[in-house]
Amino acid sequence: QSTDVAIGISGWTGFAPLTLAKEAGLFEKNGLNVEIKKIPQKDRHLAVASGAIQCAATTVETFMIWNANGVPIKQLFQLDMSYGADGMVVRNETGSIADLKGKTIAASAPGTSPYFVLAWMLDANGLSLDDVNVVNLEPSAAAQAFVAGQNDAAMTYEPYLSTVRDNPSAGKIIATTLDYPIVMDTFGCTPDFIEANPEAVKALAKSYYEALEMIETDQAKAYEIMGADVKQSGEDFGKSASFLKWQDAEANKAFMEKGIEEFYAKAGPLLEKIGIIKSIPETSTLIDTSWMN
Amino acid sequence: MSAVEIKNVGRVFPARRGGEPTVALTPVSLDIAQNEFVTILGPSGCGKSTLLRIVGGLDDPSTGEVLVNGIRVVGPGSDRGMVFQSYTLFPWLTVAENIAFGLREKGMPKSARDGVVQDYVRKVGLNGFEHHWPRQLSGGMQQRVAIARALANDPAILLMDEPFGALDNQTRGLMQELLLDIWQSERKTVLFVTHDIEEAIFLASRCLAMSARPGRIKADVPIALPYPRDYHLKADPTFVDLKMRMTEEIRGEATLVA
Amino acid sequence: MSAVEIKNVGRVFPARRGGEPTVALTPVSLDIAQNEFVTILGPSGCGKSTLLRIVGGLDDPSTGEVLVNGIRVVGPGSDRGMVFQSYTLFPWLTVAENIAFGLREKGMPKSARDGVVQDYVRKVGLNGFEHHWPRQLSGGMQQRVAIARALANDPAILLMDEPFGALDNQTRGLMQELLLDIWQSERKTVLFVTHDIEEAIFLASRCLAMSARPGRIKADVPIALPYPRDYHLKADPTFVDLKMRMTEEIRGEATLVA
Amino acid sequence: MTTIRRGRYLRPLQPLPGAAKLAFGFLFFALFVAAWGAATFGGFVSPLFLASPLRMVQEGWSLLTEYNFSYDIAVTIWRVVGGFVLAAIIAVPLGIAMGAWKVVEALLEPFVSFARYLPASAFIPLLILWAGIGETQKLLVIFIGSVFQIILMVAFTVGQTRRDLVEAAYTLGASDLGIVKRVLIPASAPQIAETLRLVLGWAWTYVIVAELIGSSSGIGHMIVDSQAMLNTGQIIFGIIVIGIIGLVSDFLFKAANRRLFPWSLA
Amino acid sequence: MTTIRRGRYLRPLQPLPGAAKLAFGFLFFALFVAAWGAATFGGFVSPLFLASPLRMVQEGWSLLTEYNFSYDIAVTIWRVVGGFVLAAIIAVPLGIAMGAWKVVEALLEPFVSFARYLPASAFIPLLILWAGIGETQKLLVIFIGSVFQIILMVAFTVGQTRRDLVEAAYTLGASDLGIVKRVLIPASAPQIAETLRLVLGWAWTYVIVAELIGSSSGIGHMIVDSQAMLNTGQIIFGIIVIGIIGLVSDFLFKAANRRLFPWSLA
Ligand SMILES: Nc1ncnc2c1ncn2[C@@H]1O[C@H](COP(=O)(O)OP(=O)(O)OP(=O)(O)O)[C@@H](O)[C@H]1O
Ligand SMILES: Nc1ncnc2c1ncn2[C@@H]1O[C@H](COP(=O)(O)OP(=O)(O)OP(=O)(O)O)[C@@H](O)[C@H]1O
Ligand SMILES: [Mg+2]
Ligand SMILES: [Mg+2]
Repeated sequence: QSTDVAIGISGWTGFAPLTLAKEAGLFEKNGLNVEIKKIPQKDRHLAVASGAIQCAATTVETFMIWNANGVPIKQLFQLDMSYGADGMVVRNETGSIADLKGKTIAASAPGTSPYFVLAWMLDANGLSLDDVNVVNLEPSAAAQAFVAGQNDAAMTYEPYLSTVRDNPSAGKIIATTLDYPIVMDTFGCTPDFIEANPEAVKALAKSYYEALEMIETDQAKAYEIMGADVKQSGEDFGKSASFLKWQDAEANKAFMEKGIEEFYAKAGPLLEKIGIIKSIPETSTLIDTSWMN
Repeated sequence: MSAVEIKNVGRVFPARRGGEPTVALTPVSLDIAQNEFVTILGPSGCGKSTLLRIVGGLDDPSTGEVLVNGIRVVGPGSDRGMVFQSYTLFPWLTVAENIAFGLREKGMPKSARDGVVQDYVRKVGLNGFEHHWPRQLSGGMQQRVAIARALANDPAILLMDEPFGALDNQTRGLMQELLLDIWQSERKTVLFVTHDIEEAIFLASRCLAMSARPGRIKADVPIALPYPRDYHLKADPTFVDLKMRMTEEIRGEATLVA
Repeated sequence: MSAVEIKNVGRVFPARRGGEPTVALTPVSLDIAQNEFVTILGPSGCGKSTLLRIVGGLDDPSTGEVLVNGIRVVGPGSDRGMVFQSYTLFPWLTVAENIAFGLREKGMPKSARDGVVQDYVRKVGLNGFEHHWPRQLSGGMQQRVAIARALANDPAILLMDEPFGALDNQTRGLMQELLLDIWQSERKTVLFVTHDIEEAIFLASRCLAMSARPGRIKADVPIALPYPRDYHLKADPTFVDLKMRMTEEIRGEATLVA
Repeated sequence: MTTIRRGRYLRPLQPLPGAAKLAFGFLFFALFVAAWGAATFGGFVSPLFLASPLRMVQEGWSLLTEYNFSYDIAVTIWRVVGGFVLAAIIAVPLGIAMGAWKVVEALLEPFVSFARYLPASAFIPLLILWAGIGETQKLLVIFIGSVFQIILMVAFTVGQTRRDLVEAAYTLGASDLGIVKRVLIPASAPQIAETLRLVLGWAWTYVIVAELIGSSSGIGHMIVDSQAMLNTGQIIFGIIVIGIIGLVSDFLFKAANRRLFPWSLA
Repeated sequence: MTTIRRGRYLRPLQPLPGAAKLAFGFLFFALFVAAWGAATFGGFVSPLFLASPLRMVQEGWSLLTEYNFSYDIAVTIWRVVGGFVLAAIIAVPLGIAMGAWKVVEALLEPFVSFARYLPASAFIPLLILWAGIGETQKLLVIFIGSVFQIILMVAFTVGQTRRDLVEAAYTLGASDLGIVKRVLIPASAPQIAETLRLVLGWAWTYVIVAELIGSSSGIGHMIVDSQAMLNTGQIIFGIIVIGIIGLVSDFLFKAANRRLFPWSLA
């Protein structure tokens, strides 16, 4: 019989293979009865804690935050890397990020990826969050408000980043994850679930890689399916997808062995500094790659 | 045995924040015989309602006690029916249901209730109005239902606190005659509070006048006029004399500023 | 010249959804002389208030017209003071401010108002209560202020719609005497509606009885009793006779079910 | 009542004939839509900020026909009604008990008075923790937003029952429980129904909050979605739909109350 | 009124002595905190889901002393009061005009009745577009949430002015404008103040919604911040602070009304 799994994601393009795996029947084929729930990133850990979902996709540093704040969850495999899909938009007269001192920047709530990216970018430019006024707005609202002339800057991601790209008079994209390759997503489940369902964990990974395969072999149909989920045409979806890379099994292995540790070495202290976490957890407690064996 | 024995009953309302306690009633004693129709006259605020409420069991005396047919009053009960000045029909019940209220509380089955209700509907002349709601009735009609409702319980005593006070003069006259009719046929003991001297004399077999606040009984006048009475009596010289006498009793008590 | 000429004045209220139009008043004609004290008796709903409101300009007649001192009434005005049964003092104004209300509307300066107010406060016997709010007054006191307020405007005519209807009998008696005192000293024309036959006769120089709905005037009785009058008059045989006569006039009109 | 000649309708409180009333009411709606149209079609406001009335209708139509918006409407209605019924089931008996017995009132009143000011929306993070992200959480938002209000208002109503009716019932031989069951409750029933109507009106505003934050269906969710696409036409359509639903539910409740309590008509 | 012997306080409507009332009120709060404490300290509820009372107090203390939470409180209060005053300034005169002149009422009433059901929270996406995420937007949320309610309730109050007072004023020679200024307005003033008090109570719940979305300060913003750290202690503290503010504002308003309108005391 099949195992029930509830997965929390958002409409982010990088997570779309999960949708594809569900819509194309890959999960089902692998003995999983998956329910996909769209939950804003700032609420997703609450849903995990409440038991409403067992697995979630989110950015790598978010897993650290959740664990540090009492929601145990372990990353199983990497989903994607953002190549320019996340970024900061500013008014045309802003020369550099350092010029944002004292300005108002819209970003999603603390504990979310845009907030983290903002902190990172500011940090890299000699500013801190205290030097600017951060207003919490979800990435979509942040982009739209920015285009409408509100705020001095905004943190957002695709497809909303393109809204700014298409309105050059409103502002410009000053930095993306091409400049700061710090946004990558992984997929994780609660330790309880992993322990109780080792087969299901394998099946989840298997389904994901099958979905990636399908994107390779039948891209048009795959984009069609994934686009429909976010009310986009296959073509538009393709555009959004061009700003990121889905990570295959091999890339994942490399990342889990080395890349993630390097990333946490930098992200951990930053998160601690900005007060999102109170202590930095061991990386080993944040991942579980036992399914690979 | 007296129907009602009021023994040294007084009432003091405790002081409200920073005020003085209100002496509503200085201790009064009073015996009311079976089947008497006693009316109580007195200026506003002299404690008439307080006395009636104590007899009805709705208020506790500060001193003294009330015996009804020899039994001490400790609370309200269906042996003492009350009719109030304000219209107290239950607005969500029809005329018939209002009259049946007490019987229902007693647990009388519906079939038995219907007979009693029909009987009293007829006695107060409201045939055809059984299924009307109170709001569809005039003030006079409502008070007639209230009287029927109190009587349906077959109480030993009827306590009436200015029941016709809110009615216009003509309706009032008609209600007085109706009430006397019922009293004569049902033979109840009645304690009836009113401001209206004419009414007090017209109805009473015995008329009490209370003094101004705090009240005590300052006159106790038997009204020897023969029953049945009708409105012509009000022009009778004996009646007019009695009225002047009671007017003088009361008048000293009421002051313009009261 | 008559103080008030009521010429063929009738009133029909238009039908409400699906109902019949209400004939509140069949056309009546009536002349009231200067300084007359006219009381109007009649069963409930016969159109007494309607007639008074039309004279006051608060309602429009469906037919006919009203002339006051020869001038056609087209709306309310300070030449016709009104006193209502409900307590209509402005609760946010003190006694003095209530009495001064009409003067202020006229634009009289404060200093001039104060004198008039003081005068009427004294006339209605409320010295010392000038700065009380209405809620601090008894019903009788409130109606005295209402009378003072109407008189302060120095109207030619005083229209009173059951002004003592909500007062208790004793207070009522005292108010009647007060009103007669004022009437005699101020010499106003008064149109006074009441349900109380005794009151109607006691006050009036002329007493009208209206028939049941729709109203018309069915008796017009001059009351030749001498002024000044006091409460002893009510025991006078002439008074008692008049009262019996008016009672008979009215009684046929009131029915228990009305 | 007052019927006075001259410059009639400039007089304060002077009632208007029914037909004129209707006409004026329509007039203002027409003016409003005209002003909106002028602002948008005339190009005074960028379509980015404000969709034209026509655009709004088109968007609404496509929502209904293509995006299965009627399902969202149904979900929203179910949430409001569900949470509200839950609140009423708990609150009405409690309110009656508080109104009837002052001991219960003394115990609960201060707490409920305080709890009434706790904003339901602020509970959303806690509710997600406690109840997950399913329907329970949304129902609970409505529940928290309504329950304390209903308790207080019902308790007040019951406590205000005419004392003379209660005393009359006592003199007719009613027992204490009889008083509660056969006097306090029926006497308060129309006012309780009125309270429920009022609170239901507020519940429509709470549901949107619950749906703006963490949900995948419902009118509020549609509005958030539209925001992402900068589709002001859809947002306005959604807002208007809620307005209409509120109006309709209010009307139905009023009609039901009139039917249920014919004796209390003015 | 009714003073009846035997089993006194089990009797319906039987009032309690003041001291007992107070004691019972405290008792329930104490019981509530005790139950909360037992659940959390006893380990029946994970601290993740629900902070203990002690923890809540500690968190609150650190918010106040370290995180300058009093500034957030001040911001929230300013927003509510600002938006509310704005709404009152527009709504009270309009409501009075509607209540006084039926022409104005016929024109506006249907529109306002409808607008009242538009949930203020659903406007947030539009308001962010129109007014950004600054103070204006937050004030507007409060404004939209309050203005229609105030208009309708004020209009109703003014329209309900005792007709006999109006007629009395006419017979005393008052002009039409005099009636409005010196009868309708003063007669309605206490009820208008009461309306404002009620609506202010609701405004506290709207402000949190406005602050949950698009803000950088305020109690609602603090709650969003705490969510990341799963700090239920802070969230609960924030909710309780709002409750207390609501209670205090209500109390102040009541006291002010009593002072302003001594003549209307029962
Ligand atoms: N519950 C109460 N608390 C305090 N004082 C009261 C209470 N009930 C009545 N009183 C006072 O007791 C006095 C007597 O009141 P009561 O109602 O018995 O007078 P009454 O003779 O019936 O007057 P009325 O003719 O106006 O009905 C009054 O001064 C009244 O203010
Ligand atoms: N505004 C109105 N619309 C419709 N009918 C009315 C209106 N005002 C009064 N009536 C009706 O007109 C009739 C006469 O009313 P009016 O108030 O003049 O009687 P009344 O003699 O003053 O009665 P009461 O003694 O009860 O005061 C009544 O049947 C009443 O119902
Ligand atoms: Mg009394
Ligand atoms: Mg009348």
